[in-house]
Amino acid sequence: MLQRAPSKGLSASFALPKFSSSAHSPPLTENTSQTRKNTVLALCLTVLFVSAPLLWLLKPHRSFSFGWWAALPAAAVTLWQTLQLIPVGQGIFWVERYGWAPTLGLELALRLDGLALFFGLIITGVGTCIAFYTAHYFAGDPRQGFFYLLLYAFMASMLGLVWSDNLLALFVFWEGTSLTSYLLIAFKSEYKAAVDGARRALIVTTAGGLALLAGLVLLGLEAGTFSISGLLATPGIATAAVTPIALTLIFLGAFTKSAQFPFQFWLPGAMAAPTPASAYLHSATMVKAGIFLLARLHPAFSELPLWFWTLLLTGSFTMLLGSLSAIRYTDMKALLAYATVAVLGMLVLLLAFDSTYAYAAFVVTVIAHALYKAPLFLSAGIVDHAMGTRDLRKLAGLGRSLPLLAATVALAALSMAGVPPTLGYLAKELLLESGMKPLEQGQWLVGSLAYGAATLSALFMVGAILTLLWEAFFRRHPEEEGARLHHLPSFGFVAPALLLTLLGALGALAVDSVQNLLFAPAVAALAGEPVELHLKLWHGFTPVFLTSLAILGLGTAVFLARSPLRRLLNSLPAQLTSLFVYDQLVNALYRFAYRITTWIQGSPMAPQISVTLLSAALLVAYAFTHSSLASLPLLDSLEMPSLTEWLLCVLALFGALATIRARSRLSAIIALGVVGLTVTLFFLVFGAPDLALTQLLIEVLGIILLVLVFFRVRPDPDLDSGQGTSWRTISKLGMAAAMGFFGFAVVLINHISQVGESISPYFLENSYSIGRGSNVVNVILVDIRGYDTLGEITVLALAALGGYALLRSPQLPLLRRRIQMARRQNGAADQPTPPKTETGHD
Amino acid sequence: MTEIYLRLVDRILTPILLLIAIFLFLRGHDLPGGGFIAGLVAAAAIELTILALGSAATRDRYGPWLAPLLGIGLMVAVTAALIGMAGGGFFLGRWIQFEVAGETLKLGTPQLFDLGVMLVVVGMAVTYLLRLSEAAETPPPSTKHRETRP
Amino acid sequence: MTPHPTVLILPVALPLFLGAFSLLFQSMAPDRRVALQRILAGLGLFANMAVAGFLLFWVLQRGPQAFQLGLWPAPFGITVYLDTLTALMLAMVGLLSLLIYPFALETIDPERARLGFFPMLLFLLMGANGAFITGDLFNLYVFYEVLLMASFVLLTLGGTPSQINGGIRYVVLNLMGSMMLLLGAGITYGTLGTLNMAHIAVRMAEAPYTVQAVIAGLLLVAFGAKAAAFPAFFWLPSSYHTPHPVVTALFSGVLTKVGVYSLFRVFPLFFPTLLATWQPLLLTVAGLTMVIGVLGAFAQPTIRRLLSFHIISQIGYMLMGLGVALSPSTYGVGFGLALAILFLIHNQLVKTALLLGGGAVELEMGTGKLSELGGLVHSRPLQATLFLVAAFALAGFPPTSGFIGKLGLLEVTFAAGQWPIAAVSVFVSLLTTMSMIRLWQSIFWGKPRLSPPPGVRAPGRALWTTTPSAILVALSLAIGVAAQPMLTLVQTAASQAIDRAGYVRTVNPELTEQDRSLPLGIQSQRSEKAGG
Amino acid sequence: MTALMLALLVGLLFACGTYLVLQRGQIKLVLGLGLFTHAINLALFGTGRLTRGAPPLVDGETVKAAGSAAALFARYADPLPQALILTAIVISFGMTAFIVMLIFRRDALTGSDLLPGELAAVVNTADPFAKFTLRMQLPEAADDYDLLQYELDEVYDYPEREVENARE
Repeated sequence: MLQRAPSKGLSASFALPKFSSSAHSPPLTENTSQTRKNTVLALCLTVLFVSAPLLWLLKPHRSFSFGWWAALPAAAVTLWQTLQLIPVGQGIFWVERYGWAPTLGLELALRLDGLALFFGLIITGVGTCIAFYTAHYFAGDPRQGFFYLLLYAFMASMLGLVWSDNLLALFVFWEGTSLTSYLLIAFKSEYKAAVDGARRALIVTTAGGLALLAGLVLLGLEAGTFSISGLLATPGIATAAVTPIALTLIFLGAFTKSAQFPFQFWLPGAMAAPTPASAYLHSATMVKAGIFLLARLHPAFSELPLWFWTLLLTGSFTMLLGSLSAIRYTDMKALLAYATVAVLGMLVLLLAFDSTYAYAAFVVTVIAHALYKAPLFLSAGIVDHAMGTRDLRKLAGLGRSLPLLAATVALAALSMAGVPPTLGYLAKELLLESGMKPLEQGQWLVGSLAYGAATLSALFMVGAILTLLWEAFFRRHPEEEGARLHHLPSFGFVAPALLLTLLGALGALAVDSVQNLLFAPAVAALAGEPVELHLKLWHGFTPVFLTSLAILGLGTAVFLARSPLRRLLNSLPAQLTSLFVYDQLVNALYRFAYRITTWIQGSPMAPQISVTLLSAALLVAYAFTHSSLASLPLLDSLEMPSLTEWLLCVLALFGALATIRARSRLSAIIALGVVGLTVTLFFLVFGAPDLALTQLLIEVLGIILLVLVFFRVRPDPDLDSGQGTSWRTISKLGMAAAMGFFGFAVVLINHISQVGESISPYFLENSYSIGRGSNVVNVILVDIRGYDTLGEITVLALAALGGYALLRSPQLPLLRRRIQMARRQNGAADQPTPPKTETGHD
Repeated sequence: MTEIYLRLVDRILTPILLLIAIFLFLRGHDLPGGGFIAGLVAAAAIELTILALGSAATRDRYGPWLAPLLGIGLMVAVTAALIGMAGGGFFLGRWIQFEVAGETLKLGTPQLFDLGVMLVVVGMAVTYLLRLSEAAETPPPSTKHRETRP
Repeated sequence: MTPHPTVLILPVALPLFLGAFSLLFQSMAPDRRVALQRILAGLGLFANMAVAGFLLFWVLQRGPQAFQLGLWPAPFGITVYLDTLTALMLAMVGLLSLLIYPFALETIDPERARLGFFPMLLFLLMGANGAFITGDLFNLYVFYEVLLMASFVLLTLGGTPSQINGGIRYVVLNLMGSMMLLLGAGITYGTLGTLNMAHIAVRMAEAPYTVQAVIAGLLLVAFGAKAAAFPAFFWLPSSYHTPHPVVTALFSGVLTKVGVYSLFRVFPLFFPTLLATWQPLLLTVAGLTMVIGVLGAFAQPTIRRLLSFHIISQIGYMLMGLGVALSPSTYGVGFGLALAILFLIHNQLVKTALLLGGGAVELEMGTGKLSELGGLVHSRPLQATLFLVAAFALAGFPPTSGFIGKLGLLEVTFAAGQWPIAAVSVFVSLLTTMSMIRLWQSIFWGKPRLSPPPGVRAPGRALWTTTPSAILVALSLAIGVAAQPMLTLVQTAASQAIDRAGYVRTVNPELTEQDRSLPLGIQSQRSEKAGG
Repeated sequence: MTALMLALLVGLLFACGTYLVLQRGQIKLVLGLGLFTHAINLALFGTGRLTRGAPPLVDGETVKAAGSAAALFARYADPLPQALILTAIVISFGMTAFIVMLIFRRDALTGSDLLPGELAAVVNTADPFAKFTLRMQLPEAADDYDLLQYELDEVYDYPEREVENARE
């Protein structure tokens, strides 16, 4: 299985497997590890899902201390999960299964293993703080309840995502997070920026989601199961022929969701969401979904070169791009968003590797990021709330007016910059360590790529966060006209951010006690076998530590050189951004759709008729290519036509041609009548007097009708004269020829082959005895197939009603009067104001 | 001049045509004819009246009958079909036979159905003819841009 | 207690009777006539729903049923046939028309009511029901015409210029379709000597390929044109946005679906081998229908135009299901058809809900132009929510019926090895999402751009008009959440639809023998029964 | 051979009908549909066996005399296609009448008699995409323009701007 050389044991080493049975078989399947079956996982999800509408119905904006209540469900679930740390660490997992659509392989299977628990704790833990914060952020706003609805629905979807043990259920929750985040981003739906950002986020994530769905279905079909644990245990799934395609599709899903290059462009736009939502979505949850999925699938596919190189290259490039872009933005949230992109790239990069360093680095980075990024976002929201803006150019000296907030941000920034002894430092150490690993093993290309990217990106992150910290909190004067302080935030407003920051900053100090409780189970899930970690904050002056120091130093240099850097980055052409490419693509799609629709739907009726007729003609022609012409035995079933019949035929033809050639309407109508008459005679000759009579009478009535109408309807203007007539005529003639063949073939087919005899003799035999009439046709019409006739007279009655309605509909003058009246009433509303482009900030 | 001529035709031909229609209807079950044909002939008879007397006079003559004719026809047809349900089948023929002047006459639901057909056909044809004639008798709303091309 | 099989004819006879009855009062004062017609239509729709519900229940209990009209024995008289697929369609159409009724009561203008809107509803229902339950090919044509004629009248009722222009195109292009159907029925009689569908199924198996292909081709064009499938869809987008919104909503749930139903009915029954050999053709048609429809929707400026194009696009998914209907896969034969049926039902629910919601907006704001609408979410939260859920259901998001349909079709096409069409369907799904987002955002988000014209009743907020949408959306969610019962149901329907032997046996057991000779041995029980 | 003749005739009627239907002008459309109807009726007629001159009028004695159904069928014309055609004739009459009425109504409304494609360009509701140049060619119809303009309001005049709107 996995190659794992015993490490020199600086920061991590392995313990022997705890369960002897799991040494050689994958321990994550239910066969080997203990499971507990209950409904408690479903209950937790239900609690969250039910809290969503409940909190909305409670009209929270009316009560002052709602934050406590709102945080309660999430806190309860967090507490329960915390209690599960020990059993899960011992390999005892909760497993639940509920049928949904088992035929399709879709079932609500939940499984709480180390990875799920780790992510679940972050989701609900950060969620608790966010829920508390929201009450302050939206204090008194009537839309607070709706926000809670969305927030809890999102939280539940996210939790379901990490808990689910079924690929399709995972996808369901995945889409749930997409939808709820769409609504969250566009929460302030009057603003164009919010709406646009939401749409872009949804489209990108849906595109990825659909690719993901296809990939998951392919994988599931190949493995014969949609259960994740089952899939991971399927032998040979990694080498199946379909796997590269499926994996590529899954990568698309994960990369769009987790904002990897080139799909990172939706993330900054999503910052139009209210701050609690941004903080939650982009620090701890939504963007981690893709990472989580990759981590989930890691044990099965990590050996594949496709997996390794895709993740390595995408991750390192995204990391560089994100950290480089972050410094460019003066909007606090945008800056943080790009820093998030960088961290996400880092996580993807880490998942490319197969070493315990990388796993530990992954786990620690996830939690460290959640614990410093969420407070940073929350603080940005507080600044926005207090100052009315979060643009760095307008801010300065907040450290004096908002000292507590400044301390919070500073602590979080230290963690983000990776200053010891924060969790961020630990994460960076581990990252560099796992980049160092390939170097030590002599894989120079991989090692230098990973190490270099990690170093560079860390350096720019330091520069970015120092910029934020300095410009907003500690410098004296803003660049532009400064914003004024509206009101001071209450302690409750800052408390959630402070709590998270403290956890993040000081968590590393307790790493010894935490690592095997919290990190090890998650690493075990990644590694596919139980692992014991020995993480340490300090391990001497290793190259990694020296690099860390260098990063801090160079990062400070970047911070000092931020202005020219910003100018440089801003001068890059916009065509290089993937947002531009995306916009161009969507524009091109719209243009293409517009053009093709114009072409299809804008055509006059004639081509549309042609297409319909031609498709039938082509199908018939196709059928005839499959028949051998030798098999025409029935053609001579009747002898030669008599002279009369030939004459009739010629007369009909003459009539038809006369209809075409007629110069006036009346003569055309009469020529059609001639055709009708010959048809009548035809019927008469071949023993159908009823038909002949009906045809004759209908013909007469029809002619009267046509004459009555076309006597009155104005003649056609001569539109045909002029351009391009010859081509049109040729195409019409071609169509006519095709349809001529069609008619000919359709009649002929009756005589090529007859399967079985007609049912008609029965009618001849029985119409008198049973139907009591000697006119067999009439008996068929009114008795044997009277049901047809019933339908037919209904058609006639409907035609009469329709014609009556058309003649009785309001006439033109009346319509015109009405339209004028409506116009007068509408007045101003008739001229819609052109849509203005709002630039919305929250 | 032509009008008097037409009136005369109307007086003579219309009743004859209507009689022919009834005749065609009655013999329809055994010989060529039947509800459709009879209905069409009757419609032709009424059209003759329209041509001769104009739509207003025709409406005066047949007016009260024409409006619900479609409904009546459909109802008759459906009823004839539904009567059959008594015997366990939609459209099941039920017959009454009696002797008149030595001839066996049979009346049955199929003929009732045929009557419905005839009424609907008359109703439909006359609705169109009458309405269109009415419209043709009034001048069109605007003749300004009527083109002269043949 | 087993009811007499005559009840099978009730879905046709009931609306027809009430419709005819409501035509009897043409000489009554218009207002009283309209009042009467409203009541009769309500009665008819309700009774029809009851009958359809009963039939569904019955067929689930007892399996497929057939009935010979007039007791003429099977290949000679007209058969009506009811299996689960038929009963489902009857129930769906009954439900949709019943739900549309209150909306129509609320919003239809007195003029259209006077011109016969309400009886026409009944006749449309009759036509659709007749097309569903018939077991006779020519009779299918007749009921297509009834349906078509009723739809012509409904489409042009009111006679505004746009209606007339759309109407002419609609009428002419649909006539081309029914012409093909008529020719198909004629050739079937000419070559196979019979019109009864069970009998055709028996004899078609012996027919040479050319005959099968010609008949199948004609029927494909005929039903395809009715279903608005790829090359014959032009009539739909040029007409669906013109009539009263209620009519559009009704049409979307009924008209194209009758075409799809006919394809589902006829192809597995008549041409099981062609379903395999023509699979590339069917899947190409399906793919093009999807793509063209959704691209068309991209370019549309008004609510109903956009939704009309989506109707086309969604038809493609159903055809895709038909294309893989008989493909062998791990899911078993016929599973593709089952999912296509599920998708059909889902589409009926969701599309009608969307068109009702959009129609209410249009009626209220006086325009359906997307560039003039906006910001309605605050004034109409309930309506907005319903529209949003329906829109996402159409785009196939969980936990709605759309997701189950999309997922199932994807699985079954992948399992059948039809990768290209699966990829196309996934791509179209993305485009659908984009288009639905655009629709939703332009109507409900952003700044309000237009205030409703004064004096207009707000149908969007009235209970009568939101309840139908709410019920439809709730049903869609219910199918999504309780998917397994629904899957079982459509699997039953599909397995009955592809069970040719069962069909023939139900219609007339004596037809099963491979008869080249006249089945005159089948003497009628009618001669004894009809003796009175 | 008669069958061949019939097939030929049907083919030619179809061809003429198609040519007419594809022409511009609504009278031609209606006439073309009329030719189609005839063609289809003849085609249906051709699906049965053609028998010269023996209408299917069969009473009890004839049945007895003939002995078997097959013998009857050999002597008399096939009644089933006749019944089908009768139904088809009547239905297509209803359809034609309705179309004619639509044309009548349109003429009454718009005062112009263009084909749908062109008329749509003027009234521009069935067809948002048709070219607008045609509107210029019909200055005589100006008095109906306020109605037409009303319909135009519903749809867009500036395709490019609509693309922008669509993007929004």
